[in-house]
Amino acid sequence: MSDPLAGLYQELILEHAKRREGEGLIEPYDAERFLKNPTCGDEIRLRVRLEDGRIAALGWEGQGCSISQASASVLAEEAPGLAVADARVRIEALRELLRSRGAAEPDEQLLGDAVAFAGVARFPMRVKCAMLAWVALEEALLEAEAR
Amino acid sequence: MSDPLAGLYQELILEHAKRREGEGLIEPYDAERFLKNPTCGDEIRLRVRLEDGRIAALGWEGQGCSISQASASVLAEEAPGLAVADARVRIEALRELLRSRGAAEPDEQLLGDAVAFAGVARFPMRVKCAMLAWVALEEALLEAEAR
Amino acid sequence: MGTEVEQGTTIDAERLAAIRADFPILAAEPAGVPLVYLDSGATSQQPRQVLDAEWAFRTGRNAAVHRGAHTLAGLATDDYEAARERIARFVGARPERLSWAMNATDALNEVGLSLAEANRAPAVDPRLRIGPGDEILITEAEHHANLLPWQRLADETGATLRWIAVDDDGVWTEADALAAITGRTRLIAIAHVSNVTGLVAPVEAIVAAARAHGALVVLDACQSVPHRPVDLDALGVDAAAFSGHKMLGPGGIGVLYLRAELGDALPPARVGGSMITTVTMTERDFLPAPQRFEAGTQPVSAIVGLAAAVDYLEGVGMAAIDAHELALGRRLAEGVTAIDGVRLVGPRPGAERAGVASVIVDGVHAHDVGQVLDAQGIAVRVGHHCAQPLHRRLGVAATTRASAYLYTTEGEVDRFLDVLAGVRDYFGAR
Amino acid sequence: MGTEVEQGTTIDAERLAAIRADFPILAAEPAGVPLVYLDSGATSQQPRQVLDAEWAFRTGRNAAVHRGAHTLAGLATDDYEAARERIARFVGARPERLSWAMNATDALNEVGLSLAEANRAPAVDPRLRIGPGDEILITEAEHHANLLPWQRLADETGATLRWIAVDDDGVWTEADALAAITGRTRLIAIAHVSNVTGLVAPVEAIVAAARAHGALVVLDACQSVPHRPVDLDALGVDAAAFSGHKMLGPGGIGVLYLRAELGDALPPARVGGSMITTVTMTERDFLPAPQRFEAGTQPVSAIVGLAAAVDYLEGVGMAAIDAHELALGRRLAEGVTAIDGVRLVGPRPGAERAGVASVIVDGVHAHDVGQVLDAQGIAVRVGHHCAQPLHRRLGVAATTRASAYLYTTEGEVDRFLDVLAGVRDYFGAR
Ligand SMILES: Cc1ncc(COP(=O)(O)O)c(C=O)c1O
Ligand SMILES: Cc1ncc(COP(=O)(O)O)c(C=O)c1O
Repeated sequence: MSDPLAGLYQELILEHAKRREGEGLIEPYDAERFLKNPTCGDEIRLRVRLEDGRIAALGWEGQGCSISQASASVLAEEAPGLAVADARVRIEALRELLRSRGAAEPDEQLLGDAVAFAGVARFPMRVKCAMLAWVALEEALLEAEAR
Repeated sequence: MSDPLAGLYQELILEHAKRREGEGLIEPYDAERFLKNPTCGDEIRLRVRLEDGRIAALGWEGQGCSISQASASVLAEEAPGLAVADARVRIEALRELLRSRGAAEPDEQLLGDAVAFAGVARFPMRVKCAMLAWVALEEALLEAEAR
Repeated sequence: MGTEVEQGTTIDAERLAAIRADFPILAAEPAGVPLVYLDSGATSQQPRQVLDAEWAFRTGRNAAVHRGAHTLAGLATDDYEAARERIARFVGARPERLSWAMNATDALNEVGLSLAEANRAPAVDPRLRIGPGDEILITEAEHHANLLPWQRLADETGATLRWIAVDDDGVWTEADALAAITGRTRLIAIAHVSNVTGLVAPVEAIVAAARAHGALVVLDACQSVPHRPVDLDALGVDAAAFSGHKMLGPGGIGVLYLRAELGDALPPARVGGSMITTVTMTERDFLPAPQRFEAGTQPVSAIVGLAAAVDYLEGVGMAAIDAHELALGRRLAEGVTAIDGVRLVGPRPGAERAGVASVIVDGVHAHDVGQVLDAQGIAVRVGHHCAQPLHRRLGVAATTRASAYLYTTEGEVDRFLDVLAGVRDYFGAR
Repeated sequence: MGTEVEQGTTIDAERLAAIRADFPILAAEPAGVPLVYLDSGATSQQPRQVLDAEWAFRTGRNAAVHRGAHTLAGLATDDYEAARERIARFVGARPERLSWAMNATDALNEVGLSLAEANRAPAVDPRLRIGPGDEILITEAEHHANLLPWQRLADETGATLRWIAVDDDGVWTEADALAAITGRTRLIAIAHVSNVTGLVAPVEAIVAAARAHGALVVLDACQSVPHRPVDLDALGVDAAAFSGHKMLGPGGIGVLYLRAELGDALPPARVGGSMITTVTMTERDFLPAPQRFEAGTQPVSAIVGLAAAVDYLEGVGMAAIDAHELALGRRLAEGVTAIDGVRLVGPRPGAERAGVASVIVDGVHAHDVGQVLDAQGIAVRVGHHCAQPLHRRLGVAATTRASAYLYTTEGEVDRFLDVLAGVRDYFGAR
């Protein structure tokens, strides 16, 4: 039996779900966001520190499905060092990819390891899981800049 | 075109609807009931006076459709002189007849002129109209006896 | 949609025949004669397209929405949210401004109950504050559904219920409304179109006056949304309510429209599952609108059916439906006025009126009028039409109402007028 | 009913096949593989008999009920009241004790809102009085629909919300309940059967204790009425609620059961048309129950559909359905317990449990468990099942729930167990 879920649960995702890169609440930090998906109970608390318009550090704590945890882990691996504007572009690119229902071509250059989540696009109900950490960062960046 | 309503609007009913026998609120009285049909707004206020276990006098005021007004009028014509127990039997007989949906045979002996309402049985939505005054009497009799 | 009816500015005979063929019940003969259904103001009939949409949903995609994570639940959720978008587009609303109720009555109660609860809280959002000295303004012609919730809100908050009085015909004017709106007015609740008189309310003027005085406007859109183009965002009302069963949709679905500021400020009247974020044994946090107002399992099939109804209506064209019904309203008003001993309620012939006419027949009770019409297969409504105060003002307990819809023909209106003309003779009321 | 299924004490293979053939959706393959629908606890599927009944109503007898006087309205009213009688007989209730709501959540809210309103009135009916010092008693396992309304009622009246705590399995006992019911208890609200654990509440004992202390009992019958014989009048509860969509009926119809004393004492939460006697611009008088609680146009087609669902259920026989599901519940409980690293919530195998099993898979989030099952066509529910406090107590955010109904086969249960057994390997959770 071929695995109908292979597109969803890529090796990289399962591996990140265990590794949990960047887990832990950093100090000091410029903004913190707590987000929750009420349908399934997934939660994330994410902190970000900025320096010179770049993401200097990012840490998170959370619980949830493998998709949501892996996506936080991938984000934590990729975000540090990014300019805030670039981070926004990536977040938006991931959102578009995931909402495409499989119609969009992933931009590997731009997304890096996050392309592993391309398969989520064909599972609309998991899009929120994959976006949770990224939306938390998006909101944290707004908050950090507003201060 | 034959009149599909001939069974409902008997001559006697149309005539009583105009005559309004017994209209007026008698004094003195033993019990008064006010009833209303919220669907169509029909109203009746009925008073009754008893003497020696018999209905000595009955008067009413009300507004409503021809069926409800005619039925109050017929009741006012027939009730005086009846023993309370006999009145109850008649009320129950009329109720059964009207609820029969046309299946029951009217007992002319018992019902007197009220047999004119037999046709109402085939118009279930008008049963409440035809019963309004009679139910008011039924409740008034209970009240009068309870005093 | 099965039937090919193109959008136009009127409904011609051919199109009307095609429309009627879509409504199975119009071929029924419940009273043994062909049905002339002139009771759409109470509830409309449903085209097979609505039934088919619901059937397809129930036999192929039915599941709990926004709860399940399985494929079937995903399909159901897709249909559910697509229907919300469809219905929202129909009434010119952003989708998140629509939530669901049992019927329009329920939606109006939801607003009233929520406002009462908001005003019991120690710190009331100033936009929602209603209290002693404040006024809630309605009209004397309102349907009980748009009267009782405000009576109760006034009783509970200590505000005063005021109303725009109607004249001997049951009519009120823009000038009456503007005179009644003052700095004390906190909430105005009016029917867009009266279900008894067919009067069309001057909503734009009322909203402008309300804005100027900081009052909220609640629109009872039960008799407008089904019959004419309505753009709720553009009208600028704060809340609105309408019912699916009056617009070719199924029963059991009412729609509540809430502007964003109101939607997020109001405490929900119904609480339970699917509308919360975090719940402990003693505390609860609510999702934002629209989910905030969608406690428990929603009537998904009915919502899907309502979206199909809206497709159908727009397939015909709301402008065409409006024109068709205005013409029928004129025909009704003129025809009724020409009958001796029959009094027309509402706007005089010539003035704007929706496709509805309520009449008083001298010397004959409305129930008897309805019976004579029914014997000829003509289904009209008799009674107070859930507007007792208006009828009291008109001096009667009941009127006889004929109401039209897109499937109503001139021939049906004429048949009604014809039988109506003979009623007084039948009862010897001369 | 089309299918000839005779009343019996069990559902044999042949009968089961005949039943399944009545449910068009069971032949659907939404995920590209045959559907194994184990989410009836969330919402059940509908047999064609229900669809047919609604179709017949909507295409032949649809009209406003209790309002119109024409023939069609008479037919619709007949169907409406006949359906009430039918549904009432099914739950052992006098017909006038049933009124309609949007769903069970709505029905429970109606009781809570009405009690709050009653307690705001200057003179409170002593049977309804709830205030500071009084207690409202629920359990820690309640569905949010049977929790939030009572939280709010407690907040509004100043009463204390107390609850029967559950143990590590999510279970509570009759002794726990009896210990918690005291002279301060004014209202007890409990689920007859838990939607998460399948625990069956000792209703008789609770009602007896409540009577002894003068407390009201509200029964959340959402998971009992669809699955086992229930006699509400005999149980002696004061109020009960259940939903049509969980018992083969359509969405959009909830049922509120109220004992006569309560029905006539409670102020209605929803006010509007068809539930009043006399209305003036400032005053309103209400009809007695059930109409008192039926403001506005009711979901008549859904009610007719629910009556057809009840016909279907009784055609199979509630005792047989109960036996069938108890057997499936046992099979689920035993099968799950035998899987390494999977923890069963609720009564241990051997103890009574309804046909439902919620599980926690060590090291794998419920969402991922559900995804693997869904890929094989197995539709289960993952999440907190609207019972966050219970899940918090169990130490997880979400569980995976399989729930059965009369159309569920042993083979489907085995298929679920089979795939479940492989989940931890798939995610390398060893
Ligand atoms: C025990 C229980 N109570 C209440 C409800 C709420 O039912 P509904 O969503 O139909 O209002 C449910 C179902 O979700 C339930 O299982
Ligand atoms: C103007 C108006 N408002 C409110 C209502 C109530 O609608 P529903 O009975 O669907 O709640 C109606 C219809 O009866 C109506 O015509």
